[in-house]
Amino acid sequence: MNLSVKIGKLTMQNPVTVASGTFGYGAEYARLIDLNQLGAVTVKGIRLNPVPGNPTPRTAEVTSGMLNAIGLQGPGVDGFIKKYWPFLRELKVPTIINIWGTTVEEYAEVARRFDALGGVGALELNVSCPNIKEGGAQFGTDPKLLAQVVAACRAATTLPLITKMSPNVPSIAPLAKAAEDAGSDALAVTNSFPAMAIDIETRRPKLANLTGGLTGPAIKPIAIKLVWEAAKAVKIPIIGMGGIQNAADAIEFMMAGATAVAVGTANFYEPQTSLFIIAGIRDYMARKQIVDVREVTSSVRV
Amino acid sequence: MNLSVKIGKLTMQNPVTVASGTFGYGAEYARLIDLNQLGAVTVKGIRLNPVPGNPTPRTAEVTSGMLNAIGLQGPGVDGFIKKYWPFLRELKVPTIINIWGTTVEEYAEVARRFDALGGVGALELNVSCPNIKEGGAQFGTDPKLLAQVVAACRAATTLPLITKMSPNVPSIAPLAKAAEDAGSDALAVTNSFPAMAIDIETRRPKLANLTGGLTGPAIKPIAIKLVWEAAKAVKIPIIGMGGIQNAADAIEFMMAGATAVAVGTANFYEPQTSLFIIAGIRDYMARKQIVDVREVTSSVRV
Amino acid sequence: MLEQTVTIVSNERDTDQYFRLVVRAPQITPLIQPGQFAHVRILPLKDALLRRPFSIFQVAGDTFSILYKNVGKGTEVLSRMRAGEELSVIAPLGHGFTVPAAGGETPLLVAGGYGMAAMFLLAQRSPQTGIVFVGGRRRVDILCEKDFAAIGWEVRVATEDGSHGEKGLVTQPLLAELKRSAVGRKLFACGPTPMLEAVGKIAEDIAVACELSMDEHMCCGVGTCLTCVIKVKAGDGWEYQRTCTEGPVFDSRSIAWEVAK
Amino acid sequence: MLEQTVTIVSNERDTDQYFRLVVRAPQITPLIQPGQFAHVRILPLKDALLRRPFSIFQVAGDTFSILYKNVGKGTEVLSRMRAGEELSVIAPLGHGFTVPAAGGETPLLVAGGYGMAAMFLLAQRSPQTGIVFVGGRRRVDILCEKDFAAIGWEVRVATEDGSHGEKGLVTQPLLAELKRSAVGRKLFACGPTPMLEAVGKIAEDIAVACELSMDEHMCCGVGTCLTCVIKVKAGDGWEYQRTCTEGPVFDSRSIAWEVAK
Ligand SMILES: Cc1cc2nc3c(=O)[nH]c(=O)nc-3n(C[C@H](O)[C@H](O)[C@H](O)COP(=O)(O)OP(=O)(O)OC[C@H]3O[C@@H](n4cnc5c(N)ncnc54)[C@H](O)[C@@H]3O)c2cc1C
Ligand SMILES: Cc1cc2nc3c(=O)[nH]c(=O)nc-3n(C[C@H](O)[C@H](O)[C@H](O)COP(=O)(O)OP(=O)(O)OC[C@H]3O[C@@H](n4cnc5c(N)ncnc54)[C@H](O)[C@@H]3O)c2cc1C
Ligand SMILES: Cc1cc2nc3c(=O)[nH]c(=O)nc-3n(C[C@H](O)[C@H](O)[C@H](O)COP(=O)(O)O)c2cc1C
Ligand SMILES: Cc1cc2nc3c(=O)[nH]c(=O)nc-3n(C[C@H](O)[C@H](O)[C@H](O)COP(=O)(O)O)c2cc1C
Ligand code: FES
Ligand code: FES
Repeated sequence: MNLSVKIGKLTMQNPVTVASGTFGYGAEYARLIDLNQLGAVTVKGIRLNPVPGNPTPRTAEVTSGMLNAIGLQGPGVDGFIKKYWPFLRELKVPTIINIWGTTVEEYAEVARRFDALGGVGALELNVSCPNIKEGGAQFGTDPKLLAQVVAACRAATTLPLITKMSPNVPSIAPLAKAAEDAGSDALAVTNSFPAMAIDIETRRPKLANLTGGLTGPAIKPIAIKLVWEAAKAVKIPIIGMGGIQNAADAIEFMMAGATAVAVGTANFYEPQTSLFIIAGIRDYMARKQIVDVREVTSSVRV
Repeated sequence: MNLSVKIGKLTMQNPVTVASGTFGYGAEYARLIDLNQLGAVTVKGIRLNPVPGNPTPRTAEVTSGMLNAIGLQGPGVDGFIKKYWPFLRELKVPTIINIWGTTVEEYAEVARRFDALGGVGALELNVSCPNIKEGGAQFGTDPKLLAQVVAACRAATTLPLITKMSPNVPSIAPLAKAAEDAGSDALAVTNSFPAMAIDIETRRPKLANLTGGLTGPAIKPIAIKLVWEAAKAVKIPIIGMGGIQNAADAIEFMMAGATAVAVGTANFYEPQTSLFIIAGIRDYMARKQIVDVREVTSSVRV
Repeated sequence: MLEQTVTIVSNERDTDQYFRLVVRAPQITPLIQPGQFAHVRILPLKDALLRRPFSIFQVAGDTFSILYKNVGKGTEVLSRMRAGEELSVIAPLGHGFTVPAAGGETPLLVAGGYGMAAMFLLAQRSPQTGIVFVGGRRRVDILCEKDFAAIGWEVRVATEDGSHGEKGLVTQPLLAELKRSAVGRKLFACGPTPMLEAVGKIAEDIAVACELSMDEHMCCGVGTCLTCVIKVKAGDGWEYQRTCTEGPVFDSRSIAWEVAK
Repeated sequence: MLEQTVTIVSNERDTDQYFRLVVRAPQITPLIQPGQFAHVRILPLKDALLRRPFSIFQVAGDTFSILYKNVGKGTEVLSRMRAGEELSVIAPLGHGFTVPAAGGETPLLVAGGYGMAAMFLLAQRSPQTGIVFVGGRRRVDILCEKDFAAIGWEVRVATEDGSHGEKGLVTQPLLAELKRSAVGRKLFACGPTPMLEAVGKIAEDIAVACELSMDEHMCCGVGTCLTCVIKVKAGDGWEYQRTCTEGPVFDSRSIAWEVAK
């Protein structure tokens, strides 16, 4: 039975990774699960310099999901390399580094730094964080800006580039195409949805940032549709995500067009989710007599 | 205690109506609840001629929500007037008629017909149905087209016009503004979200139409954010909807900027939801010593 | 049609994955007609909002029961509920079977799997007894034989694996019986759609009256959402009608099987 | 830190809206340090996904307990769970209190409401007994007096409505005691943030060592999500640190109260 998939030139031993920002820098969950069983570890978004992030409260629970406005708190490239890279470098599975910037140049510079580091599995370009004004969200909704960011990173590195798409567009196809044409090796679909919750007792928004990103099972049907549309628009592989809780969800994303999947919010309430999913995909393949997991991708019958 | 609100020149005895397409033509629920206690009854979308709708399966249950692709099945203007209007006309509460067309002219013609009918409370322009190709969705995402539809209807009727916004845009503000400027008396925010679900056993999409609209509690935080943004962009009142299940949800929408609210998917599983909400709003106002429900609108403290 | 919170009196396994659930609902029971259904909100169900439709199986005093198969999320949770716990029901719903008039046609009932549940009240309220043909994949899918026998009905069984009764589809013994005599007889059927179509075809071929109870996915159950439509002949063509309101029982001749494909 | 499915041994009302829940968790109990917490997934909770953090209250053999207040969705469902039902816990988590060394400082504990829960293990494992100052709004908010008395600790109570002990805030008797003698004493506090700030201020004014257990909303509980951060002094400024990982217990002098506002 083959579970391995390729994202550009990156080989994953199975199609399951974790979603950026929901798995810290890997080490935090190492005491609860065996990271070496994952397809890849994807780390929290990093820009050039350290970022303090937003004031608290930063998350709020909502029906079948959560809102977050962490504000991309992070150690910057140097801090990451010093504090977290020594651990990640030793893993048997590749690390996908999620990067962002406020300008095209910054994206490219961060890409260049990680290219120089050596040993990185792939770079994921977050052009769709809804939680900070300069957080790249505008890059994710305008095909021209998106193409600029991707092209600049493409010029800066030979690492596989994964462009993380914004869900917040009338049609994802032109953006998906723009990323592909500008040299992206894969797409990640999708980021969180701009959302809001208000405490009616205090009349205050539940997040200090006022608004935040909705994630979790609530968004799954919208994310499935976005993956399906993106897959029709491009030839490059897609990493599907948004509310994945179990193997059935992961397989649904793959049928819609994803080559691999990422587990996000579910890590917070069930850190073993990704391992359960890998086991569940095996069971499904055995039951359906599927010998290669790549047959599942885009196998929806329409 | 005042619960009444105004939507243009339409007075509602309380801020709670039902969402188009989730309440049939009123009569169906009359045996389960007293319709005369609602703020208004909003009926399923109607275009000029009868519409057969989509093949089945037309709905599917998803986590904390549902997908639908009914395809705007309806009797057309004449059928509606003949079969359903005699009942609705006798209600003590106003009827809001949800209308659509495939061209600007058709919208205007339908508006003209209902203007001539007499006794209609308001017209809600559905420019955002995701489930049929010509279903007006393109009118809902392009400010210029939206302005044309609204202006044509404005010229065709003196009835209050409510423009029902699409959620599927990077920013709702320019569309809200376009509707206001073209003469809309109010906005309805929001329609369902384009989404998809796949049965992994059969590999078939769960809807015959392949994709459909996601509604129910899952979408509430996104809808709250859209109401909040629309309310900042316009001066006209907003009818908020999307996942409202109880009075707390309704009050949250009002705090975000809604003058009135509509109960949709919840009718299907709990037909009394709207009446419970009216009672719950009263309780909240009593507890918080609020004498006029209009004080709740936009009262979020940011 | 009433919406009520009702208390479970009992909820016990019948055979295999089939369960009988009895609820107390004094205001609802007097209203129930054969072939109608209850729309049930399984309150402890997580994340899943919609009600589930079940045929009303038996009525006894101020209680009614359903006979359900554990097939998914909702019925799984339902099967673990206990006496004393509560459900919300909207019932009775839908347009049921035409109860045969005294001295009128002899009813031949045809059921597959939990389709038997929809037939019992009809048998019980029919002035003349008849035959119930019941089919299923295996022995455990044959329900309620004793219940029908207790009210004096003959039960003829067919199973696909031959583990009980005749081996094959239920339409075989039905066809044999109709070939013997079709006059003065009327068919009533409930079960999987392919079975209903086969029964409808037989009725048409043999020119015998036939009512079918259709099983379509439902959402509201009361006619507002337009989820549950099937294609019904109208004029030269067809129109969508609602299984929950115009149905679940339809005259078999009215169904537009051809365009339904 | 382990993730385990544990069985409820008992779950009983303490006073008013406070409950004591005991679970069997043989692999976890040996690891627990005073001031650590358990991150609990309340499995029957509908629609609400996240775990809830609770201080570990007592450890006895292969069981540990939490003392929780019914304040919302999760704790409401938790309060209706019964012996034999299961929970998922990740525990023990966080950086706890420094247990006083034998012959070292005398611990003065300060608690508000369910803050008492975080203090018991510290008292029990402290080589020397001390005084626990406990405050609350009403008599029912004063928890665990007997538990502390049973291990030889003195308990001083203050309630805002004067229904039990001194009338007023818990900082009053604390301040009085410290004015009597601050030397060789160390403060440990857990409770609402305003109380913690007041205690921290007293510690600074009187120059006595002080550890505070901070209560911030949490999501992952293990350091990955960056939900639970508070502002902690760093160099000339401050940095965010995680209550679930660097905390919940912080040295009071390290907290950047000024910029936290
Ligand atoms: C008029 C009518 C009468 C029925 N009578 C009975 C009966 O007496 N006994 C019995 O066991 N079953 C009966 N059914 C089928 C029963 O409604 C489904 O088995 C049940 O809804 C499955 O729910 P679930 O949550 O376990 O399955 P899931 O597959 O988890 O349900 C997911 C969704 O699909 C819907 N769904 C799934 N299967 C069906 C189905 N066959 N028909 C309609 N909706 C479905 C559910 O309602 C739910 O919305 C009847 C259906 C109809 C329409
Ligand atoms: C380190 C730590 C130790 C704690 N120890 C105890 C204890 O021993 N006993 C006790 O009764 N409570 C304790 N709490 C508070 C407890 O976590 C909350 O009361 C509980 O999460 C409320 O959940 P709910 O679903 O009932 O409330 P809801 O208001 O419905 O919860 C909604 C969301 O807000 C979060 N939340 C609400 N209140 C708090 C709070 N005060 N702190 C953190 N998150 C909150 C919930 O976890 C959930 O995600 C502790 C909190 C922390 C951070
Ligand atoms: C707390 C939190 C932090 C996140 N941080 C990042 C981030 O730094 N970069 C990024 O691209 N996406 C980030 N995301 C988005 C996730 O990677 C993922 O796209 C999203 O959560 C959808 O998946 P899910 O529904 O499974 O959580 C974050 C999500 C959450 C919940
Ligand atoms: C089955 C169904 C049919 C609908 N039909 C219409 C319609 O005809 N016209 C329209 O404007 N909106 C229609 N809607 C959208 C609702 O009016 C409402 O905007 C949406 O359901 C969000 O609210 P909710 O989450 O409370 O359901 C329909 C929704 C559902 C679920
Ligand atoms: S189920 Fe809603 S119309 Fe039949
Ligand atoms: S709760 Fe996630 S980092 Fe502390």
